[in-house]
Amino acid sequence: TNEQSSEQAQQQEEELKVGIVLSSGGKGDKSFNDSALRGLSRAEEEGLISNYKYLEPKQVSVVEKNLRFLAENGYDLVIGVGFMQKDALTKVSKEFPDTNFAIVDEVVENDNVASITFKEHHGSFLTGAFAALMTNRDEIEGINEQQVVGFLGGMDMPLIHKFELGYTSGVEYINKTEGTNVKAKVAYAGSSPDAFNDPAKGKEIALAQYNAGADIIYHASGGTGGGLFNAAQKENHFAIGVDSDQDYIAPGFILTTMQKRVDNAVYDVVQSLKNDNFTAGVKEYGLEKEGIKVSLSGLAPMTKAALESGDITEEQADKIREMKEMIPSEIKDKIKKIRDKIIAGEIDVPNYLEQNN
Amino acid sequence: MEILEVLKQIFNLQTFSSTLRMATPLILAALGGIFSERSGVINIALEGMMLAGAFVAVVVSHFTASPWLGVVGAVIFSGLFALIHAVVSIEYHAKQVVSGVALNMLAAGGTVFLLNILFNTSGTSPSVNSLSYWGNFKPTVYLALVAVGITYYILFYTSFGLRVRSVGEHPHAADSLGISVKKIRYICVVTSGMLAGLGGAHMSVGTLDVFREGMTAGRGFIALAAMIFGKWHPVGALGASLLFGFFQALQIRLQGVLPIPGEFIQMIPYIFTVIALAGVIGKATPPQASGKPFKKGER
Amino acid sequence: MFENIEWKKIMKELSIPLLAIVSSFIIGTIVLLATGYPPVETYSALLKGAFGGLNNISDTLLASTPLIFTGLAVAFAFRCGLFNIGAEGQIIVAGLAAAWVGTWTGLPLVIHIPLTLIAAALAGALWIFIPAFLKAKLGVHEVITTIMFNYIAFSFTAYFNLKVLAKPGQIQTPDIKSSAYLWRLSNWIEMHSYLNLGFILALLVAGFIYYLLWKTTIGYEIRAVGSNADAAEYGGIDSTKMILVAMLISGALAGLGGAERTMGLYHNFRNGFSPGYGFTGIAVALLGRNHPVGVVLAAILFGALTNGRNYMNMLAGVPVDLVNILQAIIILFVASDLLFRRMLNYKSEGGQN
Amino acid sequence: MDSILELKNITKKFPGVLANDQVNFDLKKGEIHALVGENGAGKSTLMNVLFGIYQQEEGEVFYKGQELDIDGPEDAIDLGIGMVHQHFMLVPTLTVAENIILGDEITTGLGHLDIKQATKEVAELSDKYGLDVDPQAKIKDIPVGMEQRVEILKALYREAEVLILDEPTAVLTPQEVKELYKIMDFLAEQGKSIIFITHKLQEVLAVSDRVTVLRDGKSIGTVKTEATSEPELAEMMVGREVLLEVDKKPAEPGELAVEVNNLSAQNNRGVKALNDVSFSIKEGEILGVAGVEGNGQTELVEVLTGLREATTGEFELKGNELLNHSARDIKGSKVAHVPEDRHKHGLVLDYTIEDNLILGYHHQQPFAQGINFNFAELEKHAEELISEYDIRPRDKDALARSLSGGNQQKVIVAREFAMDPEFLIASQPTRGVDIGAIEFIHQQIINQRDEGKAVLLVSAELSEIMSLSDRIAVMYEGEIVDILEVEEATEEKLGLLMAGGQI
Ligand SMILES: Nc1ncnc2c1ncn2[C@@H]1O[C@H](COP(=O)(O)OP(=O)(O)OP(=O)(O)O)[C@@H](O)[C@H]1O
Ligand SMILES: Nc1ncnc2c1ncn2[C@@H]1O[C@H](COP(=O)(O)OP(=O)(O)OP(=O)(O)O)[C@@H](O)[C@H]1O
Ligand SMILES: [Mg+2]
Ligand SMILES: [Mg+2]
Repeated sequence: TNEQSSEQAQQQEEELKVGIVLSSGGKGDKSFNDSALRGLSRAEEEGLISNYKYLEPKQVSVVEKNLRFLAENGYDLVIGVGFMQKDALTKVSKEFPDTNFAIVDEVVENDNVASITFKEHHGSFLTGAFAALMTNRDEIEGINEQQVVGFLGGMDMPLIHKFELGYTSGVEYINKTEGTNVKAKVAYAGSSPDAFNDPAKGKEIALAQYNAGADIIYHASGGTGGGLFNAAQKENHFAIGVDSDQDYIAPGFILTTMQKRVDNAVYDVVQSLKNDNFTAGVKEYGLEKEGIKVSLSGLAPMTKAALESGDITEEQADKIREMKEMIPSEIKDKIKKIRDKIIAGEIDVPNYLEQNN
Repeated sequence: MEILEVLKQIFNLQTFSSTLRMATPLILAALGGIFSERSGVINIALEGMMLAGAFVAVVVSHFTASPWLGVVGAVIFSGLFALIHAVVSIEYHAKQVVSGVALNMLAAGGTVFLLNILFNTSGTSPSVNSLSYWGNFKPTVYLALVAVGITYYILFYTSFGLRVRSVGEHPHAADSLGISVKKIRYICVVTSGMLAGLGGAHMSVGTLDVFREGMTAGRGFIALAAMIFGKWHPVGALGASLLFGFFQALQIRLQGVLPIPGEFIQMIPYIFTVIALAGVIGKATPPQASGKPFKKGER
Repeated sequence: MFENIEWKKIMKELSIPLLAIVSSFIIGTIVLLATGYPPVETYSALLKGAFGGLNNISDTLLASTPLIFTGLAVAFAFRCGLFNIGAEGQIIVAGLAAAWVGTWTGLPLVIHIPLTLIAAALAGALWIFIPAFLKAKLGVHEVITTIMFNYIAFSFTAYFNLKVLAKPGQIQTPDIKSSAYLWRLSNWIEMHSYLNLGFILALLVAGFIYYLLWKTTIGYEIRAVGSNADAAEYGGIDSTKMILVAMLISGALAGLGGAERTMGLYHNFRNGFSPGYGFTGIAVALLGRNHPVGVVLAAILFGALTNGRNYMNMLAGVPVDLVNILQAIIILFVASDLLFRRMLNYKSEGGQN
Repeated sequence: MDSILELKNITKKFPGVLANDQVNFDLKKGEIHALVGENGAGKSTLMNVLFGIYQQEEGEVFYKGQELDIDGPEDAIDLGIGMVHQHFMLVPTLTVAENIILGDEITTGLGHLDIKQATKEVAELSDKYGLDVDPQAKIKDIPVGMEQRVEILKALYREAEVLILDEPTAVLTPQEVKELYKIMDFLAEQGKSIIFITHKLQEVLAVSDRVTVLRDGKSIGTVKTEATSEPELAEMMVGREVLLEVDKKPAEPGELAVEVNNLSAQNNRGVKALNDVSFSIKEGEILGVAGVEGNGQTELVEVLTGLREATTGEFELKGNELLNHSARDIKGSKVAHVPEDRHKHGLVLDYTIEDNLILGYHHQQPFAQGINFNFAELEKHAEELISEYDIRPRDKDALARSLSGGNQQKVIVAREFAMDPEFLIASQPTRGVDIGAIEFIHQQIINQRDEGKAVLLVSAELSEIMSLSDRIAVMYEGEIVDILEVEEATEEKLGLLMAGGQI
């Protein structure tokens, strides 16, 4: 029996248990919950962990309970997704000093917590610059003569303004450097949490912006964005996705996605734990090392996954490839340069949240 | 400048089409509400019935690849869903508002639960085939307009309509003439569910191609408001739905133009309804028997 | 003898809600089996989450607290023949008011706590004032107006929270001062639960409502108006006034629920402040047969379900929405009490509900 | 001999009540058959069994010699049975024609309503039977008398051969009642058979061929009208001898108690319903108000009791101005009020007898201290009144809803009289109440007068007015057209005044 228990102990040592508490969108949000889960799946597939458990609190008040449940039940790493979990994770991580925690999109300053944040404003800036450059190329099918782009926000709240400000600053940057006069239309779906779940309204907003001359619309609106993609198809214009790669949702109409690679970040944390070099503190992901990515060629990860699982056909994948190829290479170059400048700190990208603190 | 922009947005074909599109689910659900309430059954479960319809349309479209079958499925299923309301409030004399609240909860919980079971996700369903355009609009938009005409005709020019109105105003009178109050109410409540379900299908496989948790976002309640604002008359409800749709269309277009926060513009339909009820547009009198269970032999 | 009769009556009152609950669990079991979840495990997880240990029991009571308030709000209005569907709006507006007044500085706790409670109650009352006024003066149906005011409240609180009270960049109001805290049990006992004095307050308020309804002339008048407004008018009761009074009290009761959330649980006002406490309150009132004692029991049941469903999710992997379905079914069964009355061969509905 | 309809041994139970107990009833072709009995005797129940609304537990229905099973109103209608209910069954928002064809609509194609044809047919039918109605008028706009004719037309439209009229005269003027008699006679001549339910024995004698009396759910007997009399019928109904005449001493009026001058008020629709009404009542005097319902009596009583605002006028009780004071103030000034509609106004049906016995006085000493009730006092009060006024059941905790009409009325009378009023307003105090209870209530009113109270008695029942009042005011279209001493009042004179004529 001694042998057995030591075997078990060994197994336990080898096989990490990871638990994750999702944000309110839940599994299947085609956004950062899914992205986070994809990171864990990858870790599982690669044998870093034996399995993982995810919990879906429907109310913020349940988050704490969920986190504690995972910590109590011997999970080695407990991940909280979303800024709403800050208070709960702060509390629970103090209660369980021997458990490792990670939080996505917020900072918790505890010795056992890794805080994963993203420079969404940088990605949004790049997206804005890209849209502003593209909207002038009316030789491309789907691009019109007007110099107008759009932004669709979900709920009218500070976090989403961070995306908006990054985006509009990117547009301004192009206007300044290229001498263009691109205007950005901005609209929000509403002021209650419903605003992240109202694709019908999202579609109307998108149609209104397309009708007003926009040909590229970027969104940060959760499920509401589904309506944008629909509108893009109808009007034969373009959309830009957010968070988790959304290119595959409406093949050929979503120019790109401002990807927050939560999957990579989550994977990184798991790996560090596996390699015994888990460190607490802030890990801020930006355009460098592709923590944030705006991919302008080839297939992005979710698209690849969708192709593998048969959710999209090979033809549809070709459409996406064609669309990416049609992006003029000089624009790709410019975007690359801007990206480098942002990374180098040569461009000062305003952060709505910091500005307003 | 601002005024000019506002006027430009008001007198604009795009705004008009947008109004019509956004009014469509409201019109359909409001017509449903009219059937139900004209027969004497309050239906605050329009929201839930729409949601159920939206969900079923996507499920059927997913498994059959036919959005039209989805629409049919939504109509049938929402009718069955409404049957719960009918049984509970007609057969068992439940407080109709309570039954309505329960159905709304059931629809909200049930759709997400089934989303989990069927598609293993809790937020958005997979994309499905959606209805194709007929000209500028989805077919459901025309259906809604036709439904207004049909409802109007049925209510005011057919013997069935006469019975519906009598059952909603004075069920005992109808009963004393051998009209089955229960039967009429069952038919009307189920019809109400079918219309609301069509409204939901319009959203999920008409306007869009997915189901999203809670995607009706309160439209069932706005439809209720439209029904009252339109004084329980199909044409009135059409007008009210268009008005509310217009405000939404305008609100979208005037964001950032007017110095009024969006939150306040969003309140407009609700405030209008309260004003309407306060009698500014003339008294809005519901059918006399609405909300009252019919008990045979009782006066 | 006397006690015997009372017991019989109580058993009769209880039998229908109990049957409704049992029936809905049977349906729940069918759903579980159909969808491939193990019923025994699921229900034992539910039970464990609801009542397993001091922490969970406290959490159940914590979850029931706002439901007691909204349930009382709905039941009280009901007794006056009114349907307050607007408790949802009232509770959030009140929560916001408490979050605002709670941040006032320099007040001693003996003033700050009552002041904040009063502010919330007033806010709740204010939010029902227009529906109440329209009902009392013009006979405008309160169901629709209170629903409309819910939606107005959603936009209104979003505006004041995000654009007026919250610090820029934040999505919640600043925390209230500790002088406005409703003390938590965890101040004295080592525990995780945030159960706070708000629960005791809820019980006291329930007792007060009982007294008001059945031991005072005000209650007599309110119930008379609810039962037969014309007769009340004839009896010199100013039904306009009583409708106003009943609705304002109803709004204030819901408002106190908002105060508990802000002062006891969150310490601020935030997005998603109420996950439908007002709507669940309707069910609680109905299940509690519009009686304060019934309301407290029903609220605890719903609190237990809310709390237990998370364990169901954590331990058995069952989606929490199943419990929402169960709750809806319970309501449907309770509302159809005639079904059980026929089964049990009771005479027609007793009393007014 | 040629019975068209026979009910044999009908038994119908309700929980705890044997509403019909082996009842026999037969109806001959072309006869007018009166059905009488106290409240709760089972008349409506019997008719509802016949009309298919209730199913009997025992007994058979024979129609034209055939045994039938009537499952619902539709069966009864098909057979040619028509019923005019005690409370009219008309949809106010629909037109006369729509109400008449409802359930048996004239349609073309797929249910398309042929309103034109319907209107025509209704007009023809109305002409044929001399029932002057306007097919296109909405029910809510027509007078009660016409509503009644619409109800009759409804039955005739369905080719009814048997017509059940449940208390059809309660809401009619004497003139309209005479009209109705004529219509009934005419219909009987045409071969229709009529069952006529009423509480008024003069009506029975005036119009019926035979009478069946029910008591406690049993049929007591059927007699030929010409061979019976009021006292005999009354005794059959109640089971003992009944005092039909009120035992009344001459009035001894004292000082002026109530003075009303130039009172005007509007009705619910905002139309002037009370126009410059003036009268006065002395202590120990009963002023009767006669008039067809809807001529302002309701509004008058409501103004005097604080339930309606007067636009102009004065109302003094012993020198205190009370006009437009609140209902509570007026009650507090010792004005008692027996309302015309006891279900609507007099009682909270879901309250117990005890709670109903303090309605309107509940906030006063000794019942309440501040806002707190004194429950011992409430109990004492209830027990005293229950025994004094013989309210049944003798259970203060019984719900008012469970009482019979007569006992409900007793609760109201007990409450109002017990508070020792100075001015007593009694409106239709015996409507729909059985003979036994009428006797009791009449005696109580006389007693109040003899104790020196001023009494205002409003009644649509001329016999009641004439037997109780000391003076009689007649109201017509919101005005008091004349005030007569009781000695000079005759039924003819009053009838003429009530119809707007002049003496
Ligand atoms: N729906 C019912 N449920 C229970 N009991 C009833 C019901 N209807 C009538 N009863 C009982 O049946 C008895 C007969 O009632 P019914 O209405 O037939 O009397 P009625 O002779 O028509 O009296 P009225 O002259 O007051 O109209 C009553 O005493 C009552 O207790
Ligand atoms: N649902 C019921 N349950 C029990 N008893 C009832 C019910 N409905 C009626 N009754 C009884 O039936 C009897 C007659 O009732 P009804 O309402 O016809 O009174 P009524 O004297 O005819 O009054 P009115 O003359 O004003 O119509 C009463 O004894 C009443 O208590
Ligand atoms: Mg362009
Ligand atoms: Mg009767």
